[in-house]
Amino acid sequence: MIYAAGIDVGSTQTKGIILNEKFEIIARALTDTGAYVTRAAERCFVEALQIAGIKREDVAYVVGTGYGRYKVTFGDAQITEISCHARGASYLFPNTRTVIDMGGQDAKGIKIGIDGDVKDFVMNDKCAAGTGRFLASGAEALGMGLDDIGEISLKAKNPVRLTTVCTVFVESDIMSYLAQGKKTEDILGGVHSAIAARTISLVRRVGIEPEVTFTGGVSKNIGMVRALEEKLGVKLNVSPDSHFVGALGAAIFALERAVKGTGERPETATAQAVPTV
Amino acid sequence: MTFVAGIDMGAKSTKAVIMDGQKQICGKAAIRTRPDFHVVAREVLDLALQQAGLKENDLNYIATTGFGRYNVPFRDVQITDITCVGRGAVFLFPKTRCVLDIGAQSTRALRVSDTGKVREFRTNDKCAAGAGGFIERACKYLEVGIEQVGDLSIQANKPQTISSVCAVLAESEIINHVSTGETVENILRGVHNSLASRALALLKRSGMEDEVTFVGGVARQKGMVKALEETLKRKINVSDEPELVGALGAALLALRRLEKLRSEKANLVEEARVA
Amino acid sequence: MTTVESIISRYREPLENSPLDLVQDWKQAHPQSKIVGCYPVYTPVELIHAAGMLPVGVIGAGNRLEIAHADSRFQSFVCSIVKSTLELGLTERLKFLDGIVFHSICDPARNLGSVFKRNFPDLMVEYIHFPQNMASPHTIDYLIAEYKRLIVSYEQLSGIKITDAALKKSIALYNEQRRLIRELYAIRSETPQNLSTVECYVLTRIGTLLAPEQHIAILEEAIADLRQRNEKPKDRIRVVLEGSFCEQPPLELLEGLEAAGCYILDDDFMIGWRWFPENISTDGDPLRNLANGYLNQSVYSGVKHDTRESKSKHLIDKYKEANAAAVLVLAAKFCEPAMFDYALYKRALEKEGIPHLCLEFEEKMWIFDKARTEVETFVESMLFD
Amino acid sequence: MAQAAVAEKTQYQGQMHLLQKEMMGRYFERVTRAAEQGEGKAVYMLISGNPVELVQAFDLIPVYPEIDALQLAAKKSALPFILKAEELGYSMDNCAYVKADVGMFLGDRKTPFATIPLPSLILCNYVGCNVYLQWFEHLAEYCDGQLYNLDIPFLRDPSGVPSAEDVTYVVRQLEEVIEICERLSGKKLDYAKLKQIVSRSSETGEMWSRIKALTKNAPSPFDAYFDSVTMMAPLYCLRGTEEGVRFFETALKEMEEKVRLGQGPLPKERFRFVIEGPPPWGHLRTFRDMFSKWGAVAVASTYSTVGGLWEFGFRHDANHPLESIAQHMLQWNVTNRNFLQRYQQLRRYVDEWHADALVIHSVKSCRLFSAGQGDMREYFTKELNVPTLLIESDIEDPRYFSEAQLRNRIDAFFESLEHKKMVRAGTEAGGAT
Repeated sequence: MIYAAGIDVGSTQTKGIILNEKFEIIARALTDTGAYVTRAAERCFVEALQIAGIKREDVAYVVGTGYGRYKVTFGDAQITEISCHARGASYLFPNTRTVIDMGGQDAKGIKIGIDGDVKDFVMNDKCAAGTGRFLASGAEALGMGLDDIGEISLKAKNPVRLTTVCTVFVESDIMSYLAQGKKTEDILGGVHSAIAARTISLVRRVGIEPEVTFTGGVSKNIGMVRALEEKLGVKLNVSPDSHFVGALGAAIFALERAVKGTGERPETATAQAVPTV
Repeated sequence: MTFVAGIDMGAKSTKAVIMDGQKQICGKAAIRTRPDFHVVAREVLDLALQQAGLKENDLNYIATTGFGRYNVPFRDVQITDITCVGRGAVFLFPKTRCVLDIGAQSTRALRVSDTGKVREFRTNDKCAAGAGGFIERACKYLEVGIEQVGDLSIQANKPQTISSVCAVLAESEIINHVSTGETVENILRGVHNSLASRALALLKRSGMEDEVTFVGGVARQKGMVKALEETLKRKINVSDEPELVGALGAALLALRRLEKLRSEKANLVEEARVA
Repeated sequence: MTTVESIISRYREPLENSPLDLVQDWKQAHPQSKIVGCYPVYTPVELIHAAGMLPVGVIGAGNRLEIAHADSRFQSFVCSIVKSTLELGLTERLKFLDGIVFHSICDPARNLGSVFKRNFPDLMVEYIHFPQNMASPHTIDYLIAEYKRLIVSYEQLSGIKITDAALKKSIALYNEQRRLIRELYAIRSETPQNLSTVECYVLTRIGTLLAPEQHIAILEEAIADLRQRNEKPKDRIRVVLEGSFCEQPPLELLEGLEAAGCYILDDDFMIGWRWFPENISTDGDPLRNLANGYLNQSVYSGVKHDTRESKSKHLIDKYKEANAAAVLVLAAKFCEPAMFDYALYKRALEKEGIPHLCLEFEEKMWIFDKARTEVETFVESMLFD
Repeated sequence: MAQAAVAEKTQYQGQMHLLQKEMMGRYFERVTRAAEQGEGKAVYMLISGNPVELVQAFDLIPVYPEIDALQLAAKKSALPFILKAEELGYSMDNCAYVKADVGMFLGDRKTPFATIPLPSLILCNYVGCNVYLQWFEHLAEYCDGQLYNLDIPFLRDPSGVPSAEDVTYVVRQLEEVIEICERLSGKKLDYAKLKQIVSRSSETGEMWSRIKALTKNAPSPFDAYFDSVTMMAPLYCLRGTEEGVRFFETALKEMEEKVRLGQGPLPKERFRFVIEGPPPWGHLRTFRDMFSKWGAVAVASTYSTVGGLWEFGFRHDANHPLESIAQHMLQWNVTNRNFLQRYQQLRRYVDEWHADALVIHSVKSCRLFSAGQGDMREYFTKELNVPTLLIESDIEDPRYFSEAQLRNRIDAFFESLEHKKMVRAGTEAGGAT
């Protein structure tokens, strides 16, 4: 039996997936990234191994992805989360043509070809609007938990309009709305629709073709799912594993490498530029 | 006997200071700001009154400040927190010529006259964010409590640079430092240093002069004070309760206002008598 | 008779919701005639008008329009008016335009012209390069040639020949409109308690959207009504405002500034629609008169760089003429011309010991607390000792 | 990612680079002598479509504040000057080139390479960039210097050709500039000398365009972005001089030799890309390595055409010196061309230089380049199906360079290109499908 693993080290959480050679998920692990990334990756991997009930040496190939991909010291290769999300999404929903990924620091739109390859992608510009951070700031300003705000936002009768999608200034905007006596749910409604709008205008750059699959931590937020669907006018694919999609994609790459036995490592293989002249 | 109150309703916390006619502080309180502003204002004032052993009708004048200054129905006047911290700082440290106020949401630099009147001021602009909130978020990533920050950051041996102006990018820099395995102390000190250098820029834009007084909740963080003193290359004044300076200034201005009104009234009476 | 109140209540709401709707009445009344949009700042509207077309000011979309498409074309560091104008186009809100004119005011506005050309092939997109060498005697010939080039394309669009006679008529008409706007501004400068900045703004802005004849009629009634007003002055500081010559601040912000304790005595809103402080001569060659008007008679702004005189001097004169107490620089976020000017203004104002405050605004802004706090502080620092 | 970092360190030095150092060194000595010993008079000019020939004709010293600004950035010493300018009231959002230069100008006027003399003439060649006007307006105010706005009508006609009136207008202004230079230098214009200088410029243009054509070869002999910038300084500071001609002869020889040997800047050319926009001077090496690591070489760049666009056939004409200088300023540089003309220039690069992709480097400071690049991306991805990457940083301000973000985007982009290659190459490449 061949096993392969994918470890996705994100800005806030680290996710791990182990696949068996039939491309079946036999383990999921999730831990906070925190301040010690190498340890987080290790912790996550060990946890996944335990759940899978296999030993480290049983795993033929490990791919690291996410911001901390180079900290997956036990990894055989690193691949960016764009490629991994594309691969993971089209594995879960084979008809996926567009992926919307919202993580802690980045929002991405990925256009996928029939064969699951990345045709085009965009990431949020410098003003990090449309990321999970924006939601987090919103929640903070209202003194709420990130998990609750989605539900509450659905209750919005007349959502407020936010001047800015600047993560830094949304907090003071929210304060002003509170000062004006606006309802919490209406403010949250506004926050969600602001990000939804901004995210869509981002993803539109690659062209939005159904089916659309929504991945990343924020896809757990029902308010965000609804806001996006409303504005897009299409139903979104959201898997219960949606926040594992990056790790899943990494694991699939890993398994393919392991099975095909090709040591092709997208980055390291090409990183050998040496002095000339 | 004359009593006045200053209430400073900030983004994160609301403070109250009660003062008598001799500018003696006889009561003070601070609680977390909640969406139900009037209630919060009422609560914080009651706490301060208790401490002063007074009742509300002992108060002759109430001045409010902070972003919620218009949300206190029982106020006599509202004044911006920039004007207030100027007065408060000069009251505490009479030689103050510059005031740096780092709150949860915003950073302000003021140049003040010897009476504490604002001569020039600058507030952090959109893309140069960097206030208390930034430190709090850094703490989240680094898994340390906000109360430990100061002591940790002081222990830095190799402070990391965080150069981005945009707080969001600065955060990804933090994450980057984290993912390259930098120590928490060095990153936190980097956070303090970057805030300090932005503060310096603001101070210079409003005209830097000695002495500098540092107010606002963040001033409680030793590491921040150290970073500032190094960046500004000078000693800075910090009071024991830097977060109360705004409310204090409001109380002082309340007192001024009250005296002015009384003297006007007196004149009117005088005129009436003469007539 | 119509009062200022009734004019404001008729026009303010549409101006804030979607200014260009105000053009629809004219469009219905003149189904055959063409409409040409004018992007800020300076526009020789007479050339358009003389071709039997209506020049209208496309001066942003205000703060009610959500930007959903344009921000994928223009980055986060580009000013709001560029994005909102493109958004209007991409959401088919400019369908009623037959043409649009851009000018050499700044780099984003110029690139916007090209983006318009590519995205709206049916629209006539013109671009005027206004000369920046005011000192050379050869410049006027260039500008006349540039105006002739425009005339050709306007004639093509309208199918109407532009005669000297028609051009002179248009010049006279807009002379009158500009004269009345100057009168309006004079009233506010002398008795700000009788004419709020928002009223003054609305009365001027509709002139960029209605036929000049109609606007002239409205202004005459408004001015007559204002002569009746006799409000008691409030204890406010008197300021002149500078920096909003292109992107326009939301009306709520202007109200906020006055409520915070300012009387705004003069400003540079829509400066291109009132760019001549005196009438353009209607004798002789009209094109030469217009060109000369720009080179030698037009008001200064952040997008006209005349080496013969310093903008700072202009600003200080404006401050003195209005007998103001302070200068308020109200610059649009990401507006490079305005922000560069501020550096020299600051220098000059400090040399003269003139109190000033620099505020940033965005057309799309919706919440005004930060600006409000800064102005209040500024006012407090001037009123209380 | 330490181990990767080691592999990334690359050396990009050739003869041409060394000769450039030597010649520019002499130029900066001349500039410094003017500042410190008062030898010669300096004329401030802007890079875009610069009329350096006129200045050379009077033996005045061309000084480009843009070069000063980029050197401050390249030597990582720009930030203090930027901050100083912001203290004076310049906005966070103003072009950082200007801020760095103003900060330096108001100090001791020292760059890492030279001491900058005060200007005898501030010649604002307004070629496209509107910021230029205020940049030089401010310098003039600070030093109370003589300012001349040389106004170049923008290419606005659909034909993309300047009108007869545009040309006349520019020539008349050039004549006024000549009068000023005559007063400055105290000598009449030597017309024969001007003709000789202009003919050297056309020689230079000829060689420069041949050098640029060489990158059509695979592998490309040099990087048309990172190595072109080395050749740009001589193009602006030494154009029209014998030294300038010699430099481009040497460069041409070296590059032709590399083509013969099938050598490129990297051991293996895996991707060819066209790049739009100015480079991040403060992090040039880091930025280049992000591409080198993927074996990606720039085969053409719009940035290398700001000072002049020669590769499509323009040459100065010694028989009509002023007219051809006017043509150069009006039509033959990227900054005075409209945005859509730039799309077409890039399109030709992608086709004729056989590129796999387009990279748009969007810099906040230079809105002339960047404003609207989202639409450019739209055009290339949707209309032309050219794989396009848009990344943001800044040309000068280190505070806008976010390494992690850039690396992430660039890696992802080349991963997807590689994936396409694999798919094309079939399954044996592994990984794909």
